[in-house]
Amino acid sequence: MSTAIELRGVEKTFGITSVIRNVNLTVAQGERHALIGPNGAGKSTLFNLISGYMKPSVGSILLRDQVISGLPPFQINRRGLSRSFQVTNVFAKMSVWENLRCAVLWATGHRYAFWKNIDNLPEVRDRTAQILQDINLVSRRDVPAGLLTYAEQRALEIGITIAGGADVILLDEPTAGMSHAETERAVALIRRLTEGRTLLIVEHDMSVVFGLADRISVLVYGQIIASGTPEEIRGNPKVKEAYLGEEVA
Amino acid sequence: MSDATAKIPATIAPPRPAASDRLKFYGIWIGAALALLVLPKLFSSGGSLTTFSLIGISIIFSLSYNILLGQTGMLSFGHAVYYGLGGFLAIHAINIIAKNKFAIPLPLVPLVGGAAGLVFAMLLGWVSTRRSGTAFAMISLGVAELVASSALILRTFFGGEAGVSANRTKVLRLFDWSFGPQIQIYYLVAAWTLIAVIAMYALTRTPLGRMCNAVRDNPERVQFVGYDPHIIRYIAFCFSGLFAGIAGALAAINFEIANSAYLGAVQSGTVLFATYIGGVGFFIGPIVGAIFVTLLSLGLSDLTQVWQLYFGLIFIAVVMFAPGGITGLLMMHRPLLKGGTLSRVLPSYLVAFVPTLAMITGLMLAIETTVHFTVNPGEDSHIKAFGIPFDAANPAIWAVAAVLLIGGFLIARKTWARVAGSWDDALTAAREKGVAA
Amino acid sequence: MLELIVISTLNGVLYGMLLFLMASGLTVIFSMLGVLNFAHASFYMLGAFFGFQISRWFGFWPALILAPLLAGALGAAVERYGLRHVHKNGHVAELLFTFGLAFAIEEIVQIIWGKSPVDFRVPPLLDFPAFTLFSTNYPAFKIFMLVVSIVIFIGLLVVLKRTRIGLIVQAALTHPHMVGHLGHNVGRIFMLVFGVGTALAAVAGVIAGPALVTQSNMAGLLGPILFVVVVVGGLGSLPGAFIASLLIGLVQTFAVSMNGSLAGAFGPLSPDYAATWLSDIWNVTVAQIAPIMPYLLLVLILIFRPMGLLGTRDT
Amino acid sequence: QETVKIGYIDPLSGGGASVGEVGLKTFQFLADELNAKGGILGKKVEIVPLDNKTNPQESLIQAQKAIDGGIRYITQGNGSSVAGALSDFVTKFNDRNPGKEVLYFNYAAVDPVLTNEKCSFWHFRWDANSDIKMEALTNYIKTVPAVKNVYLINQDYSFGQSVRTQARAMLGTKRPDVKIVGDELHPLLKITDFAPYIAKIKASGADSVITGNWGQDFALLLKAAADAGLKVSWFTYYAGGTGGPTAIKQAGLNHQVFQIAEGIPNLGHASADVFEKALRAKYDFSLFYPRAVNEMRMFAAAAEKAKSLDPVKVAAALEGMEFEVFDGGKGNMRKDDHQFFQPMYIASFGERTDKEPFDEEKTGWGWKLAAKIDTPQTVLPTTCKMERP
Amino acid sequence: MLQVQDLHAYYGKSHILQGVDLHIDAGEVVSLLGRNGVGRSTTVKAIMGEVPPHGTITFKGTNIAGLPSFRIAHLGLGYVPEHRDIFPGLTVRQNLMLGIKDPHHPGKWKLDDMLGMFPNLAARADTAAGVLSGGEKQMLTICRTLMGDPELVMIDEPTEGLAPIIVQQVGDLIAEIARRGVAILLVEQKLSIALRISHRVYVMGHGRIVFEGTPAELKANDAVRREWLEV
Ligand SMILES: Nc1ncnc2c1ncn2[C@@H]1O[C@H](COP(=O)(O)OP(=O)(O)OP(=O)(O)O)[C@@H](O)[C@H]1O
Ligand SMILES: Nc1ncnc2c1ncn2[C@@H]1O[C@H](COP(=O)(O)OP(=O)(O)OP(=O)(O)O)[C@@H](O)[C@H]1O
Ligand SMILES: CC(C)C[C@H](N)C(=O)O
Ligand SMILES: [Mg+2]
Ligand SMILES: [Mg+2]
Repeated sequence: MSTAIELRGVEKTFGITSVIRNVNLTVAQGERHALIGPNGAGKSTLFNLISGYMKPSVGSILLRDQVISGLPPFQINRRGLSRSFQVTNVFAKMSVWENLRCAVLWATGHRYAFWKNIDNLPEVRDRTAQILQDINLVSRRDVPAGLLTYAEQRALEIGITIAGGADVILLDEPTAGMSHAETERAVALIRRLTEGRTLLIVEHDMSVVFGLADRISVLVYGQIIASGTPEEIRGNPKVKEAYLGEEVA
Repeated sequence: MSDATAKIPATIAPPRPAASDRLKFYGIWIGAALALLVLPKLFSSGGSLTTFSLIGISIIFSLSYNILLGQTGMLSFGHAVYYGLGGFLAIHAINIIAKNKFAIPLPLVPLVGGAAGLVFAMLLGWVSTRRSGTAFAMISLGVAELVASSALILRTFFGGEAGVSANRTKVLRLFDWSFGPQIQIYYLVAAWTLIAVIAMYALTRTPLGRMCNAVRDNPERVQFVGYDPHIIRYIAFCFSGLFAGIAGALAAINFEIANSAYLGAVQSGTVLFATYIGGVGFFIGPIVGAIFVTLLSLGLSDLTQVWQLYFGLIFIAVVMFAPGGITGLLMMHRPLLKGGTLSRVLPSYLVAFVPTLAMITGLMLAIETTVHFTVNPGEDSHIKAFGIPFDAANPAIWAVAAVLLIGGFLIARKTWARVAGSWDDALTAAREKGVAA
Repeated sequence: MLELIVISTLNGVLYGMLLFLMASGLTVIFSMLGVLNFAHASFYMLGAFFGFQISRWFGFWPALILAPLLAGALGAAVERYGLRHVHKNGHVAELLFTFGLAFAIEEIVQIIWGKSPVDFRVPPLLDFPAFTLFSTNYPAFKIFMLVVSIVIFIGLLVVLKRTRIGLIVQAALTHPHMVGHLGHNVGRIFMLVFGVGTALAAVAGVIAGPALVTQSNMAGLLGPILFVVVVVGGLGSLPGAFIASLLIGLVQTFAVSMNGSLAGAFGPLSPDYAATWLSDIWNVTVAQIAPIMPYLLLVLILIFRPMGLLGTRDT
Repeated sequence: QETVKIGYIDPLSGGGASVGEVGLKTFQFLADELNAKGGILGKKVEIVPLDNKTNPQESLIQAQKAIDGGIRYITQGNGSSVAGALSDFVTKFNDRNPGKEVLYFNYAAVDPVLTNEKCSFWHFRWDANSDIKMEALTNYIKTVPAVKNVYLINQDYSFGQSVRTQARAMLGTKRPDVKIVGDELHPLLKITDFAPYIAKIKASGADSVITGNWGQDFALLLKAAADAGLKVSWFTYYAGGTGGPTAIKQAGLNHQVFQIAEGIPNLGHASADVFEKALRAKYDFSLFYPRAVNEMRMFAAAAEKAKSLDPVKVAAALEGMEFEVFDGGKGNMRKDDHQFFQPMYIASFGERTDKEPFDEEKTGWGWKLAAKIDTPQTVLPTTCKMERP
Repeated sequence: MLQVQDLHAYYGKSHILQGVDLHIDAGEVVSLLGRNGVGRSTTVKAIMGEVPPHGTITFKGTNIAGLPSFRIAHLGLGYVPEHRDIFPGLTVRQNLMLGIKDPHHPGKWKLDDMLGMFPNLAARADTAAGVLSGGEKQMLTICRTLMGDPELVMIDEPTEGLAPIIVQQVGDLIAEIARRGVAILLVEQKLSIALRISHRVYVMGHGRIVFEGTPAELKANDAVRREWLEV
């Protein structure tokens, strides 16, 4: 089984503080991999490194065996890796529909086209509609993203991330701030949308993590202290005291 | 939840414009074309023709500017550079064509200007569009000052303070149109305006146009849907340069002269004004703004000696009370119109209008009288302001002014509060009728 | 030669300090409030005219105090009743507001004081040559100007260090509500800052008025160069502005004092190019391009060091 | 009853405003004078102010507006840059709109090309062009041996450049011994502090400066000179302009600043003195534009002669017209290039004797005649090939 | 000490709060529960005056409805907003500094014991707050508000996006705050903590209070939990 993402001895330091310390991690094609760890462990930073938002200080990152570390985000995205943000990061003034459509455009190969009428692009239209429906925002289609409720914005965030049809998806705390029902819906959504794709997800909600992940890696102080199946992780004492604490979901 | 493979119902996507809407849409353009055709029949004096031509030019220029400001969120202090260079190349083109008897008719000269604008935008834009926000604004300011000052140094090309002039009638004639008379120039400008406006409108409806908006809203996120914000800004910049160049060329044709003022800060400031005042949020905003500002700058100085003061006050007022620009103000009424509840606000408008007018009159009276005594003392005190004659020496004037000003202000305050109230009601009513705001 | 260098250095420093005097207020307004205040030069002009009028009545020294207070109060009022309501509509709106203001102020000044320069004299107390160098006099007044700008520089530094105002304003730019929730009166602070900024501009006016001209177009002449100073210095950095002022002052003065041109360097251009744009470039002297220098500096800085000389935040 | 409208196109805002306003008031005063005598052909004269912000393009807009308002005569002076554009515009307009001709009276823009290469039948100039003035100045300098090292400082536009080139050329032939120790061009109406330029002049060791600077560019130049204590003699075109005299007094340059012009107060010409008194009684400035007086009076005369206000006829009447000028003596409007020739006066500014009744800007100092050049000596050849309708 | 009666609030025209009544006594810990979008955040915003309130809100006897929020804050009412409005440009230390209302009489919470309580923050004291991790930001906001020495803090979703272990820490912190005699209005999603630390709970639905009682009562009352909390 081929690897989707591979991190080789990746380190990241800001000034003197080193945030990621020699991380080696492989995510197999098609697996759902959860990344957990206490706040400040470096999960988002890791995402920033993989998605090209930051460059690693040391080490290299491979996407399907090609080195991507050092590439700008948009090129990494064009190679089929898409990420969501922990702090909602959408196009606030544009409608939900516009938001999703922008996410679809490049993938459908329209790039910087200034000679095509955007409303006469059936594939764009259908694909956007599809996503819109998937994330259950049909009723809010024409509402500016900025006016959505927090939960709705999170859903849109996921929508934008998957809209491009990338087959490697990074989700940073997708369900944060959602209620149980919403969380469950979101999980179902994520499960379905990432069918046959590779998923790397950061979550603090254990029900989500254990419900969704095939494998789990635990990041503490910038180091992977454990990696394995949900069962192994749940049983792992190191993980317990470093992260889960007593009350395990 | 639907299954990914399932056929998605068409109702999800926003409805395609119905045939009637399309008809309406094309109707607008055709209507505009006709209007442009008959306009000179209604106002045929040389002056009004010049005015129309200037408005047309300014419309193209402002719209080109809004590609930056409104669509892509780039604040430029140096847009006149591309307008000016377009103008200069057009002038030189005319001279060259005339000299060598090239078979190029005048109506094609704007293309030269456009090309110039485009090329220089491509050259100067690459670096500055790397950055956005204030940095971009300041770079544009610097570049503008550089080009403007260099214009005074590279005298053979820019003709120094005096500029370069040409004679448009000396180029090849199309079916004996000499393009001497203003009317012919008017039609030339009108035609180009229509073309440019349509082109720029179309641009907003393309993938690029949409991504421009995306970059305006959140350049960071754009990177993560596969686009390079720099490239998007750059292309937008080039387009705005292109159209600015066309506008500049038309101006050059109209005046048959291009001088360093074309490239200057004033020119850049004016287009920023016009665009914003019109309303950057709407495509027609800059058009409205262009008309408004052009008329203002042409007309005001005839009406009063201290036009600059009114100019300033008007802008302050618009910026303060019409954040969305004039167009924004008008568009606010759309839901009411749709909901048919407009009638509810109009009366309160009328009520508010009277004291407001009184206040303004008072202010103007005070200003004009002061001006009479400070600026031209000893002149005949029977002065005319805004076409209304009155005797500035008459002490009563002051009393009247004071009463109008203060009284008007106090009452206006109240009445406008009323307007706000009835406005809300009207809006709710409209909403209840199911009109989306 | 030496004479020219020494004198130019002195002139450069003096000019630079004058620039800083004018720019200090803008540093406060532009780099703290982020308001692109194009009316700043107008407040500088108001300062000059107030100064002129007041010194007519009470003499120069009272004017030096009263005029800035007056202008500052005016500035505060502008913030309170104008800018504040525009603020929420973003920088462009603020910018245009100040544009309009600049127009209005210029015309009002013309209505009151006319278009010709008014006769604003250096106070007799300082109307003597401070020292003479290579038979060139240095008026005491210019030295006084130098001292004032240095005093203002230090004063501002201290105030900004000691108080949290800087922090509060910076925080309020991104999260005004939150700053309010923490119990800070954002409105009053903004008003204060703007008032101080305009007052500083007015101080510059009162001092530059007699040194240069006091005329209704003096604002326009100053124009965007103040922004160059602030941006080159680096947003939010007072020392930056100080150094930038000196730099620009020196660069411009020295440029003026040089006659070098390509023609001078490589001999005259062959006559068959005489009528081409090449000859313009060939024959233009450094002195002639002096006015461009600051903008060249601006563009280069922004490209290669976007946060400015001593700036901390990215422009 | 209808009036004779004259469009006054000059800066009324921005950098040139102060100069433009003085001009406007002078013309309005002259209009009143004519109207007091019953106007022109019984019609009242009206001056219509049109603000061009010293900008050629804006001037054309204003001209267009004026013509639209039925104006057939426009006058302008501030800036040869503008003048070139206007003359061009009027010429084109007239041959495109036969029957609607417009005349352009130029009272101060002195770039020689306007009456040489670029001359136009529709353009008349009452001010001596800069070559004439330079001819006179250099002739005078010839008589002043003290002048050895000359520094040229001028505004960087057509007028300034023509002053500079002519100065070089004419000094070269008339005073080969004189060294040109400096030759400066600076931006037009943009400099706020001339200290660096003064430093340069000082360093150059010049004993005299020749400058065509006008408006604030002269006042500030002298102010800076005063501050730095620069003591040289100045040969100028426009030292009398607003702010000039004050600065000269401050610099303490007693009779060291010379100005070439077609007239000054203190010439003791009776009619002129009366006029001067009347003007000063009404406004707070003195007569800076005797040429404007000549322009308006000659316009009236030409119209009377042509018994018509039709610009073409008036133009014809003006061509070659002889006229008794404001400060006395004959002047004539040369037919071949529409350049007016008149007696010119070189005067120095400083302390007055009882022969100089008028002072300037309340400085107590006034103009004193240094040399008079009679009309014939002012005549220079022209390259103009006039195209007549 | 805080009395809210018949509180209404609107966003534009949409009527979000439709008559909220609640009260909190000194030193009390009260939780405000409810589904997403029922208006819990709006309630606290309205109390702070960030959303214009209609109705009466009295705090320590003074009517604060319509007062500017800095006045309200000075009366001793602290607010920790939902989405971690830290000042990204400023350092952690500066953020905390701004929490202090007037530097002359600082309150019972000292900068050092704050940093002591949260080693992560201590380590980052002089880095720009913008780069903090989600969790760190959350802690910073709470600490910053405490620096102002409030008598009542309203905390909106403090545990959102926190690791379970940190969630416990925050729970403890809140308990600690309460122990120091500060009253707390807690807007929470996670029932577990809410029920663990609060004396009373309110449940909101459709812009109104639909249940008031002790945690025990809520646990007992399945109907409410099912209908309004979908647990
Ligand atoms: N640009 C930066 N400069 C300095 N420190 C940084 C920077 N970015 C992140 N850090 C630090 O690195 C650590 C990891 O941050 P990160 O956002 O990756 O945490 P996280 O694992 O995502 O935590 P959470 O689950 O709360 O989001 C934090 O302590 C943060 O303060
Ligand atoms: N700025 C806004 N403009 C318009 N409507 C808003 C705005 N903010 C919130 N709303 C609406 O007000 C309602 C209540 O919002 P609020 O934030 O109070 O919900 P909540 O109870 O805090 O839920 P949560 O915080 O879990 O999303 C929501 O339906 C939301 O759509
Ligand atoms: C008004 C005059 C000083 C104008 C100047 N003589 C010129 O020709 O430009
Ligand atoms: Mg994170
Ligand atoms: Mg909430």
